[in-house]
Amino acid sequence: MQMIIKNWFRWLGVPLILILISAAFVIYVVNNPGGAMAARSLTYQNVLRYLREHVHLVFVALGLATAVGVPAGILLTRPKLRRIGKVVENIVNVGQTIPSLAILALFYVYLGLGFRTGVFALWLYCILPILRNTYAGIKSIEPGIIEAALGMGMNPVKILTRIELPLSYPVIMAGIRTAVVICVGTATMATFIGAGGLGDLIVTGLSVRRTIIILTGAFLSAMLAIILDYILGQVEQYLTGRDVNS
Amino acid sequence: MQMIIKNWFRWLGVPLILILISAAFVIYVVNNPGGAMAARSLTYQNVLRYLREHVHLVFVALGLATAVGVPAGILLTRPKLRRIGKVVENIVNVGQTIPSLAILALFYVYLGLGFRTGVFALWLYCILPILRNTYAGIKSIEPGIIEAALGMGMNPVKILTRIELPLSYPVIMAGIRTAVVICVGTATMATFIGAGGLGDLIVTGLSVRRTIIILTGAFLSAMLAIILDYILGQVEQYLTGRDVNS
Amino acid sequence: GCGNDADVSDGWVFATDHEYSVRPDGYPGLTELYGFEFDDVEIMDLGITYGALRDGQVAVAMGFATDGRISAFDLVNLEDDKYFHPVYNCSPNVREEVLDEYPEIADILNEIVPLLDEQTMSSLNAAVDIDEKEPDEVAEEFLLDNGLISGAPPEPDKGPVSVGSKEFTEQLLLGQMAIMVLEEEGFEVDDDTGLGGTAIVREALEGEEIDIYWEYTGTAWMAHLEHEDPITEPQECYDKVREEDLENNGIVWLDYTDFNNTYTIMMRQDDADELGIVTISDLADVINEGTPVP
Amino acid sequence: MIKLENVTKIFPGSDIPAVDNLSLDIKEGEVCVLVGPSGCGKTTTMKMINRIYDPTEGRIILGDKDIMDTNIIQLRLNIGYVIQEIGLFPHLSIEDNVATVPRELKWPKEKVKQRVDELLTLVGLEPEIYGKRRPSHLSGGQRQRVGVARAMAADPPVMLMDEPFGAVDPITRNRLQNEFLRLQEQLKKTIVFVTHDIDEAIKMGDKIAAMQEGRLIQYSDPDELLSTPKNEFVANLVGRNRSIKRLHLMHTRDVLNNDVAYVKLKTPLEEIEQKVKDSKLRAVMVLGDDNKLMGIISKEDIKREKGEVAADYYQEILNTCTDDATLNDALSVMLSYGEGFIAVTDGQERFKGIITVGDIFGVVKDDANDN
Amino acid sequence: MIKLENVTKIFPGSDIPAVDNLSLDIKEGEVCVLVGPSGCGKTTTMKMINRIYDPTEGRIILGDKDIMDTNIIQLRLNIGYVIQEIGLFPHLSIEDNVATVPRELKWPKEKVKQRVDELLTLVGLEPEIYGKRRPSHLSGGQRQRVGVARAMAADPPVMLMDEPFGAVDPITRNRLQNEFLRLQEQLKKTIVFVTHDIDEAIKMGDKIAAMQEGRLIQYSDPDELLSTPKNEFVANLVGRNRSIKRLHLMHTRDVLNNDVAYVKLKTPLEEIEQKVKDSKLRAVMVLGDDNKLMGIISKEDIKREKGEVAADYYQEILNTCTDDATLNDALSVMLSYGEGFIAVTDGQERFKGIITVGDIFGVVKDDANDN
Ligand SMILES: Nc1ncnc2c1ncn2[C@@H]1O[C@H](COP(=O)(O)OP(=O)(O)OP(=O)(O)O)[C@@H](O)[C@H]1O
Ligand SMILES: Nc1ncnc2c1ncn2[C@@H]1O[C@H](COP(=O)(O)OP(=O)(O)OP(=O)(O)O)[C@@H](O)[C@H]1O
Ligand SMILES: [Mg+2]
Ligand SMILES: [Mg+2]
Repeated sequence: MQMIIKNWFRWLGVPLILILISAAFVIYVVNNPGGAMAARSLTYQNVLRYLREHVHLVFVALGLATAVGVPAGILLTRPKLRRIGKVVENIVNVGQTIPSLAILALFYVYLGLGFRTGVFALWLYCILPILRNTYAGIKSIEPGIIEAALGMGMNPVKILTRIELPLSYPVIMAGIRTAVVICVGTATMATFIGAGGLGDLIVTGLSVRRTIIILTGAFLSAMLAIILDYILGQVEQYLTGRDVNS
Repeated sequence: MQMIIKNWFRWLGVPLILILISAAFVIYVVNNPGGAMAARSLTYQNVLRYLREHVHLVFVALGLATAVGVPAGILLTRPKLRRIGKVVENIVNVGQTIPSLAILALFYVYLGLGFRTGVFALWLYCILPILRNTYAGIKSIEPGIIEAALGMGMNPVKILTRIELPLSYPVIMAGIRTAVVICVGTATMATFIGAGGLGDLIVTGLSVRRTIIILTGAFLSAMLAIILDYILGQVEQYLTGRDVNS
Repeated sequence: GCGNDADVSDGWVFATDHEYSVRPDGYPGLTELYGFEFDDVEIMDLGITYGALRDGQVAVAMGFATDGRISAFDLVNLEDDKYFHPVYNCSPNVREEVLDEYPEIADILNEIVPLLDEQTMSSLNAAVDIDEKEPDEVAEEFLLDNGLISGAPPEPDKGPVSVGSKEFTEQLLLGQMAIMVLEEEGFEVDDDTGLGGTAIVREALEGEEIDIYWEYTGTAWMAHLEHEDPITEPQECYDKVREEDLENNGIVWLDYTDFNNTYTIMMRQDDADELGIVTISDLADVINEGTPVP
Repeated sequence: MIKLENVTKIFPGSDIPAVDNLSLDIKEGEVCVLVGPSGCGKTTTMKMINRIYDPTEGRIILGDKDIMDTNIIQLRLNIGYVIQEIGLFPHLSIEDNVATVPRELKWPKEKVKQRVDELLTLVGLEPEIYGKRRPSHLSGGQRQRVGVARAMAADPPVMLMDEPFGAVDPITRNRLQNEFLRLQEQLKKTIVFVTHDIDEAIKMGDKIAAMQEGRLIQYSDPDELLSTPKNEFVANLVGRNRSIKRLHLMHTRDVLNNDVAYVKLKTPLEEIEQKVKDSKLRAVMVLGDDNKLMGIISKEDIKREKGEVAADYYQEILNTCTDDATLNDALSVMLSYGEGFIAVTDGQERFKGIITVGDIFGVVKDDANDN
Repeated sequence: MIKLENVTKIFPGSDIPAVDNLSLDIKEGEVCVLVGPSGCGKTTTMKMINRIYDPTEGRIILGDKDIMDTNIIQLRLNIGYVIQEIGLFPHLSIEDNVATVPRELKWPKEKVKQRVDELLTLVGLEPEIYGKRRPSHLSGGQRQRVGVARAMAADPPVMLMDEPFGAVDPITRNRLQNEFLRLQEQLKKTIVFVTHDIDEAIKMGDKIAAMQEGRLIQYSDPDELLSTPKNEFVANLVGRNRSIKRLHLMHTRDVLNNDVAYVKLKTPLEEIEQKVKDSKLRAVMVLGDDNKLMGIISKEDIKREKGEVAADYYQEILNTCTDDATLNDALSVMLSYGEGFIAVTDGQERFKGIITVGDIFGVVKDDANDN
């Protein structure tokens, strides 16, 4: 019984508390904006909309980053596909080094403004930790285990899905969680290209010098990252640690 | 003999070639800026200065991030110190989630504008992948090996330095390399708070609408990241793979 | 914001930068004065509202009136018929002593002023920003076309005078024009264009390092003369600034241009033509009538 | 079935070959045991058969196809592999470890479950207790047994077993060996088996390949290996007491001496006395109904006891064994009781005959001379 | 030296104790061998001694201190540990693996190098060939030997050895065992040793602890364990042929029969004939100078050959062994040659006596009755 309560708390309780704190914060600032200029920005409607846009951006970018980063990391570990993997890695590396502003400036010509470009820039920013960790995680598996799997006639795909990925799971998850946090933070840049999100609040606050607007944006962004990270952490623990107490 | 040449090439040759390419690029754009407006920005003196500032920012921030991220990641793996580690992790998480623009805005009050604030913001951005990977890397070591080390009477510090860190080295390095690349990219933001760096070129290029200036900044930043990443990759291979061909 | 890729948003969507979106002298005040509401507001970096408007992501956008992209992207500025925005008309500033020594300078420079309406200035900016021509080329071409210079200036026999400018495109163009017309009249001119930001150039003028540069009425009123309330009527602003600056600082404001480099509300030319919108009031009416975006 | 032709393996960065020009022919349904000192190339040989390593030279034929021409996955699916390092998947439960290949082959769920339970039971791990555990929660020997079960799961026609019972105690090992032989009798798999236990090699192998520094020194059946080791190295490998080892290979039923005096419970004294006198053992066996062995009557018993029929005189006999025991067991029993003979019965305690030390000596000697 | 008092270990999440109320007293300088079925708690017992696991109940005394009161690092530094899973550090070379503890203890560089070379040689791995390799480039048995060398490196007074020779071939194992016993003779370490090989247990152990399901069933010296197993379980554990196993424990020198006829090379025929006639063997030994065993003369030889002195008649004798051989070896030689006796010599081939099958039977039987 206690177990159930504890589990319930770990799965739902903590995120719920964080959400309540965020909600309380929002209610407070909306009712006490401390000035007309801030009040115009800080309406429930605006805040919710920015939050929704932010989450949308983050989810799509992160999904795509995982969808590309994990396979690319895997490619890097295959001796034969190493070359392709290297190319992908270098592209990702270069992509990552180009400041998001420059990316926006250079790519909006092709991708248009708004959501799509925002996702693209974020995607470039999230992909590296995922790719790198996938590679490192798979590489650090004990060779005896892989040999056993080979000997059992598992084909490379099976070895990957049944053995390598589950075993390197904690490292890959560390990459994804890092990516989530970076992504939530960087998504605030999306405001510059009209992709919305909590960045709208932060940059508006900066340009009219109203700290409370900045704070609201920064706080909600931080909370969002913490909650997403927490949930991923729980999922990770659940999947790896079911009955392992080591 | 061939070996030596090959090694020499891998260690010095590749970075040298990349540096030469960058130099050639710089010489080309300085001599062919394509107009007076670009020419004003793209002088040897300016470019070198931005580059120097950029490297300076990146090195200091990265050094500090490693100095904090690795120990914090280690703390997380100690059952007894887990609580402290969690606190550090959460601080880092939160730090990371605050958009760099907001950090700059909020902290320049205390740290003043310029280099120091720039380093602080970058530091917050680089620390997470390092911390996360240190934790995940150490956690994925086979327990039998640790038990052998315990049985040999190694104290926890020795086990850490002789066994755990060397064994989780590839994963930790993946974190540091991710951090380097993120750091070089994000350092372009430092221009907004007058900390200089290649971001000056990019933002100037954006504001006078001269793609060549943006490109120069972005290209050099990318090259810098690739070179640093390459060197770290070589160091990693050298230290882990001396005679392992697996 | 809420992203439907690069699709054309439905309804009357307005693109604005962050600052304009909340300032009382920005979007909130504008809609209040003109008495209408947009269906939605998209916040983005100032530099890209033009593109968003061109690409049909929004129906209306704010920007700066003389930006090169307005002409290049086939946009049109709506007339601020209720004088909501502060005014930033441009005028050559000359130090009083210089004008005392060479009074002809006033006429020479005033020759340029009437040629510069918003449409023209925007095209000139576009030639530099979009077509990547050099400011001096563009300026020379423009003056040649308008017959203000011959293309072969005489040997200088007067001067030297020094012309400065701020560092953005429009200022560089205006600076070059000033230099060229003066040279045409036999002045020896020092080119100090691209000096720096507003404060730096103004200081240079007050410190007698330069003799001439182009300044905006609104900027002088707020920044140099340190007034708090903006003035939204061009003539009134010009008159007040000219009077005060001459009296206090010995700086002479020559004629002012028709172009007003202030916030502007823009639409695509086609849309405006189709709906017959010329002024912001027209826009307000159209929206209030519930007319859909073409 | 498996044919190695002049196979050589040189690891990169090493100049000494790990396997050196090895040729080996293993027939279908045969168990070939590789023995040899640590590092002589046994594991390497195995790993070349399922292409974990590729030979530097030479070729390997499986069935009638060069393994290089076979689809590598198909090849490996047909070969069960018990890896020396055990190599259980640490993230999977014991059940899931064993079920890996059957699931790979998309067996129906029910069948997989049944097979897993059957195999775990076979290797002596109760599915209810151990099935859900992770490998890290098992003892070393338990892990090894899971490894064996896993390799056998899909009933592959060929098995490579690299020291499959090395970490298992003698009782369990013996049980596993017997189970294994019983299954092998039915299934007739082709098996390559590595062991360091010569007794195990002798027990399990149809053929034994003795290797030294990558080379094949002797390839023969167990008895030949023991009786006529090719050289000093092989002799040492099988040990100084190889004659006693050979006794493991022979069963009491094969050397039974039926020419032995016996009486029934009702046999009268005179007849007993006569028979004892004539007997080489100076004793007679006493049999009950259905030839059940009841005891023995020696000269001394006749003197000491009083009575009329055999039932009054016989003493319990302790030095007995069954007719499927090995001569080694028989000799051991003789030694324990300090008797020069042993009485042999069948499974139902029916008397079959006796074996004397002399018989054992004779057999071992004859056998040695035969070869 | 090591004293376990009612130690129980229950792993979290399990209800059956892995070690159950175990008490064990190991004297200083003694080798205590733990035997028992896979999963009976041997490894767990060991790991409690060096505090890798803490007991659920009970206490463990090392020297005269409760191990819970000893500094854990100090405790472990004093205990060499050969882990069952071997657990070499994969990132370190073989040399560095072995050198770990000496370096820990800050031995001078020269001494470390010397010690590493010495140990690698001891376990049969040439330092030049294997020293610089990584563990993944060794065979299973080679790895295990590195594990043993590593545990011995700093010469700890106490050693825990969990199946240290399990993956090693018999020749190497025998060498290692002998080396080990030689060292142990000098160094008198206190050792807890796990093995599945009963022969090894008998050979190495001063005491053997037989365990079952976490409980201690019998704790006695090897001979007792073989001769009087406490119950069926132990009897099974040591095997049906335990009498033959006991022969491993006895040496020929202990049962020598000196009462045997011999002649010198120059002995004349008549004397020989007389002695052969009197001898139970119907044969006499022929000795040369310094009692060197030259051969044997049997009744048949006298009939077949012609001559005057023993030198003309004697035949080479093959069934010999040295006086430090075990009875098991002696019996095996007898079996090989089908002879009922064996001639025993010392290291210099000097005749010491003979042993007959009867002698062996006698000893084993007496011994069994003694206990
Ligand atoms: N970490 C653990 N968690 C739970 N149970 C365990 C753990 N380690 C061992 N056990 C169980 O405890 C019992 C004793 O294990 P132990 O490793 O001591 O056996 P052992 O005698 O060394 O066997 P082997 O000869 O197979 O190595 C076994 O039944 C095993 O399954
Ligand atoms: N990956 C490798 N790289 C280099 N040398 C290797 C490698 N694997 C094994 N060797 C060497 O090849 C030789 C044969 O090794 P192998 O593993 O086949 O021995 P083995 O007969 O199985 O021995 P064991 O009984 O100890 O398991 C050994 O000398 C070993 O050191
Ligand atoms: Mg091997
Ligand atoms: Mg064990």
